[in-house]
Amino acid sequence: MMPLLAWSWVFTLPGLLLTALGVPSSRNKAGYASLAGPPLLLLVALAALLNGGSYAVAFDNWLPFLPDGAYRALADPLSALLLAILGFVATLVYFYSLGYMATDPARRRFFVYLDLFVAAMALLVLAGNLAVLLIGWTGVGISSFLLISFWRDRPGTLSAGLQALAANAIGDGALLLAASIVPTGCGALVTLQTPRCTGGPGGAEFLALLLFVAAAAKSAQGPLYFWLPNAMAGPTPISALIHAATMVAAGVYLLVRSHALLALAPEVSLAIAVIGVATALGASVASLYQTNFKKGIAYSTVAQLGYMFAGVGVGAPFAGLFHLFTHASFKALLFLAAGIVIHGAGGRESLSELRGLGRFFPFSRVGFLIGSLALIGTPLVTAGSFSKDAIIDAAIAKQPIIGWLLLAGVILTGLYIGRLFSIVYLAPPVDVHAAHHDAQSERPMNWSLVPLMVGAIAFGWLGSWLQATLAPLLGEIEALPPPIDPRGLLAFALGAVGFGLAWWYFTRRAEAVAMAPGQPVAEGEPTYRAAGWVSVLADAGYAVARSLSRVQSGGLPRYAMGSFIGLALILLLREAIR
Amino acid sequence: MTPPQQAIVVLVVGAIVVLLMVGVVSGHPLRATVLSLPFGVVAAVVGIQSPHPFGLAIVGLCGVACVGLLLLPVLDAEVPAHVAEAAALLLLGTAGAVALATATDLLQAVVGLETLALSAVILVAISAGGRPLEAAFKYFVLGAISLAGLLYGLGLIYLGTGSFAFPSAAQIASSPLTLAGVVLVGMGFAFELALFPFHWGALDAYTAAAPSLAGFVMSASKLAAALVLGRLVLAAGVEVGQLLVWIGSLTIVWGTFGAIAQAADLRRMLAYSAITHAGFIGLALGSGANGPATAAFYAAVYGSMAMLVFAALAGSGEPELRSMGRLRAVALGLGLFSLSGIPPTPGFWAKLAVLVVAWQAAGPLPTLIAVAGGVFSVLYYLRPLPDLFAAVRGTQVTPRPVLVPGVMVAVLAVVGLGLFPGVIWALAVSS
Amino acid sequence: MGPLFLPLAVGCAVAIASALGVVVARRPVYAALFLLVHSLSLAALFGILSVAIVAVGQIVIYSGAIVVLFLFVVTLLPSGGRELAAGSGRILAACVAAGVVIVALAAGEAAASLPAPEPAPDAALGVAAVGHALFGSLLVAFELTAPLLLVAIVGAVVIWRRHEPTPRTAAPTRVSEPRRLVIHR
Amino acid sequence: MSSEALVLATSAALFAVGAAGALVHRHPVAMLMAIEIMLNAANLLIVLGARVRGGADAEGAALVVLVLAAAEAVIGLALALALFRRKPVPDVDAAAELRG
Repeated sequence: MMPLLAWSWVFTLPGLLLTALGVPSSRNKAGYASLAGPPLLLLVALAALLNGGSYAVAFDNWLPFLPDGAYRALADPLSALLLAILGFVATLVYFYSLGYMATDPARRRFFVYLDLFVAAMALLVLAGNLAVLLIGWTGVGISSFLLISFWRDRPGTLSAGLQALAANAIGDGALLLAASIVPTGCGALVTLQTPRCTGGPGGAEFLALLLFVAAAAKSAQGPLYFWLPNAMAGPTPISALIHAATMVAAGVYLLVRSHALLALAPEVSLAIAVIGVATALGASVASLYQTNFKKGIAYSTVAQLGYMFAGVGVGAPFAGLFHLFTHASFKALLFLAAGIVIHGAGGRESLSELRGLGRFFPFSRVGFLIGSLALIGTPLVTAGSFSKDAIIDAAIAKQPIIGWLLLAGVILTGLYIGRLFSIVYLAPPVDVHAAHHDAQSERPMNWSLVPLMVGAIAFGWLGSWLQATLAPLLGEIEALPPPIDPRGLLAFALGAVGFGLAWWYFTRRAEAVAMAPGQPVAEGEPTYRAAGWVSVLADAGYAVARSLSRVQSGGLPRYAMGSFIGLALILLLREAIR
Repeated sequence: MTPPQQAIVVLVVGAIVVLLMVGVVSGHPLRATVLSLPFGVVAAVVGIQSPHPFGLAIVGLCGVACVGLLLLPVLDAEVPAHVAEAAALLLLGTAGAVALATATDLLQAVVGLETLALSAVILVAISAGGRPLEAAFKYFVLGAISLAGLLYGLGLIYLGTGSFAFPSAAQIASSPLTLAGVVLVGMGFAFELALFPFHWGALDAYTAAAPSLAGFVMSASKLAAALVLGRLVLAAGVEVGQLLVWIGSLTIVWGTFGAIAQAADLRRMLAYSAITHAGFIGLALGSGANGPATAAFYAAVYGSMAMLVFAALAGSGEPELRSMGRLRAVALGLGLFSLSGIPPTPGFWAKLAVLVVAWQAAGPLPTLIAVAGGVFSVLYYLRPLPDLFAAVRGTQVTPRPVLVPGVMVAVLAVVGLGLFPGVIWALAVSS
Repeated sequence: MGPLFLPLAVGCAVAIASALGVVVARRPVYAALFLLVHSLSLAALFGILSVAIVAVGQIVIYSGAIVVLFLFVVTLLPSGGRELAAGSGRILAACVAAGVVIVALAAGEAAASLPAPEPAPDAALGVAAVGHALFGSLLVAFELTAPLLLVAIVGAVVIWRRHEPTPRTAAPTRVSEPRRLVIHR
Repeated sequence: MSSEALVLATSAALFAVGAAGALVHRHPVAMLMAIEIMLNAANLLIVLGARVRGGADAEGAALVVLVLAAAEAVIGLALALALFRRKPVPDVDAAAELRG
């Protein structure tokens, strides 16, 4: 089954072509052709995961000018797990989108972009060497840009898309550099840590640093987080699939895949852990101040990715991966549940307008509650506890300060998710008939929540089985903490306290939207202005560009002067180099 | 007669035939294409047997010319009367470019360069309106100035070495005259490549030319200049190479910032991006022993990408992105993807090849500049995409069947190069 | 200080003076005349340097054809040879450019030790030798001048007809009816 | 100062004067004349090379350069006439629509 998995990135391409050519020609059947792709991917991935083994595809001399110019694809349990997650969430998002995008005229183009994304993500996961990884890496960035600025006519979506593109560009640049500086013959990901491949200039540290920058850009960590909250400009299914479950996890996957290289570069690993913790805490606090429902959840994604980075940084790649696995299900659940309420409220996303509307959507309410409990990490019942405890235990064992900070972070998690839950689902509604039910389009959306709920509850128990299958790949893995252990309970207690505090605060103060006083309540159109330092940098760049293009004044004498001065300077310069 | 010279003869004969048939052809663009296309194809077939780098040059140049000829029927409305001259100029320009690219001595290179430059100026001036004429005049005057510098350098080289062959490193070391001459000649070719201090005229010319001819003007000059500069650098040794590395890096910075500033004007952005790609070629030229081969590979790939973008843009006056037909929108999208260097398009492989060579020979700073320039090109290239793809479903546009062959040839070239770049690399490498 | 140094010096002086004349001329017609003088002085220099055929070429091809062409075009342009005064900014820019170019060129050439010209036998630079060169080592360049001139000719025609204000096939001018001679009012 | 050095200096001077002329003149044809002076300077240098090296191929090259200058002049004047025919006073600065 592994050889089939090695080519599984082509599964969605036929759907893409058919939908692009408009095969189901009738308007309301648009996109049905591409529904087959993700489930096929899920089945093949599960089958491959079950019977194990691994299979490598290699076409040598495909790119003779690169240090490692072969086309290498590698299908092993790690990539099978990632593909299973991708297939699982993508299948549900496709089914969900049939309802969410029912009234959207450009639904066909939406499914074409989705197919492109799933194909690129699958190629990224299956990549055997840096060249193929770059294809998937950039393809995913492009499809995310196209999907974020999908509603082109809404103000701010193009700038939000360009921000995502810019951040991805930084990551691509780092990978581009890595692919071109490795010594000849060793671009393959699995051999990056061999002494021959780390012999290049800067050695293992520089290579690890490049991979970290690429991962940080893709998973919105550290200073490169600015694009993810603004990526909420895209439709909600996109936020669930791309900006919660799969694409943002690509960074963590890259670090897990090259954990042996990170082991050779302790300072870079420490930097990963520190930035992971800082991002986790910073994003949690930032989420408290969001007046937009989806942006609140987006900051939660940034925070949870911080936990995963911290896990990988302290040297527990399996803990990070396991949290990635469980996070994919319950975060997608939170986004899709939120999508139902937003869809019901006619696309309005500001918390003050959505106050209390969640009551009228029972499926969404139950889903959001389960997702929140999983996010906090209620033991036994939800998957979140298993993976979060694994990270916290590993962190405390290896880097105590980071471990305890992560533990403290859980209270912030409880606070922000409690705030979102109580404002939208518990507070008295602003005006009762603001939400309208469209049963026909709501049915696929509601039923696509159920598998995610099951996942959010049950996936935790798969921990030990996963550990067994991935052991050969991830080297020595410390045993997972038992489901009930004192530190796990302490973490849950903190989370529950935070949740309860928010519950009490927001259900009683009807008009309050944010914990801090003085927060502007009503927010009309969601603005997607970039965060502080980014907009300063962007404006500076544009200013330089404009002044430079003014030099091109159109006058012929000025051009001739430029040519003569250039000619003379270069002639004089040659004296220096002789 | 060597294969390159045979190719030149075929092209010139083709031009003469088209000019003689001007009575029959003018006013009927399709006839001009049908009459001139076989000559381009035969020239490519004849030229492919020449030794390695020349073969790539001739096939690349004739390919670009053929797509240019295929786009003739959509040259804007009131030019059909001069379509015979346009076809003849395309063939003569290609002949000049082949002469420049495969020149064994500098004098032949100068005459070839002059033929290419003059036909490029006229092809820019041939399209409607005042702006192309103004751009053509500026491009011509600056070209004349750089030609004077080139000839002055030629004189210095002859004084220093006594012959018009490409001066060797020993000859340069022996007499400062030769070094000054080589630098001046290099800068003359740099104008044709549109590197930084000499890109002024080229920028306006690329902006104002008619879309169906702009592709040829941009890519033919780059490919030919890359080849001849490559041989100059290989003969002259490291110093000139180091000079080119810094000029190339500066060009990348200038082109990238310039392109970012062009929020509204797609054609101006494409012109600035051509300057950026010239910077990449310049950087590759200066990077060590297999630098020139990488530069030739990059220039050939750039030719295919530019032709694809302009084949898609051809035929529409002001390119209103929202009103393009489905085939042309997808072709333009593929072209923009490739120009911005998104894998698996050929543009990405070419950029990666330059990075590999630059890292080994040109040192860290130029490589970082190249990475930044290459990666942030995504910002200005992909900006029109949401508009472009949103429009595909929108308005119904009168389809232009006559465009299909030109666009399809370019699409096949880009897709083919994307999947099998090794083919072109093999042609370029053993120079 | 070869025997021909004096005529060479005079020739160079006239060439540079006439070049400066072209630059400072207030009206393009004067500039064209200075260019003619410049071209002829160069022809003299070529003669002194015993490169006879190029001297003849310079007189016939350059002075005869190209400079006369310039004169024609100057008079064809509507302004009839008037030119806008160059601002002081432009003059300053020109001087700076000239200075920089001179310094750059001198830097390379001053250090050069020109090899003493071996006593060139007349045959070396004679017409026969040029013939052998043109059809021997320079054959390809010589042949390539043909497509170059073809491009120039076709280009000049195309540019002119392409941007002609009133297409030659404009409607024929209306013949007005004959005016009756009015003797008295 | 040998006569060859004098001619070398003259050609450099002519090149610089031509450059200055190209920047000073606002009349397009005068600007083209200045560029012709630069081409003549290069031609003088090639002829000097022929004299010093005793090579007839440089002489042939000088003739070829004459042809180049002719072609340049033809296209330059055609463009200048076409561009400035309609304008009352031809001014190179006016031709600056393409900018930015």
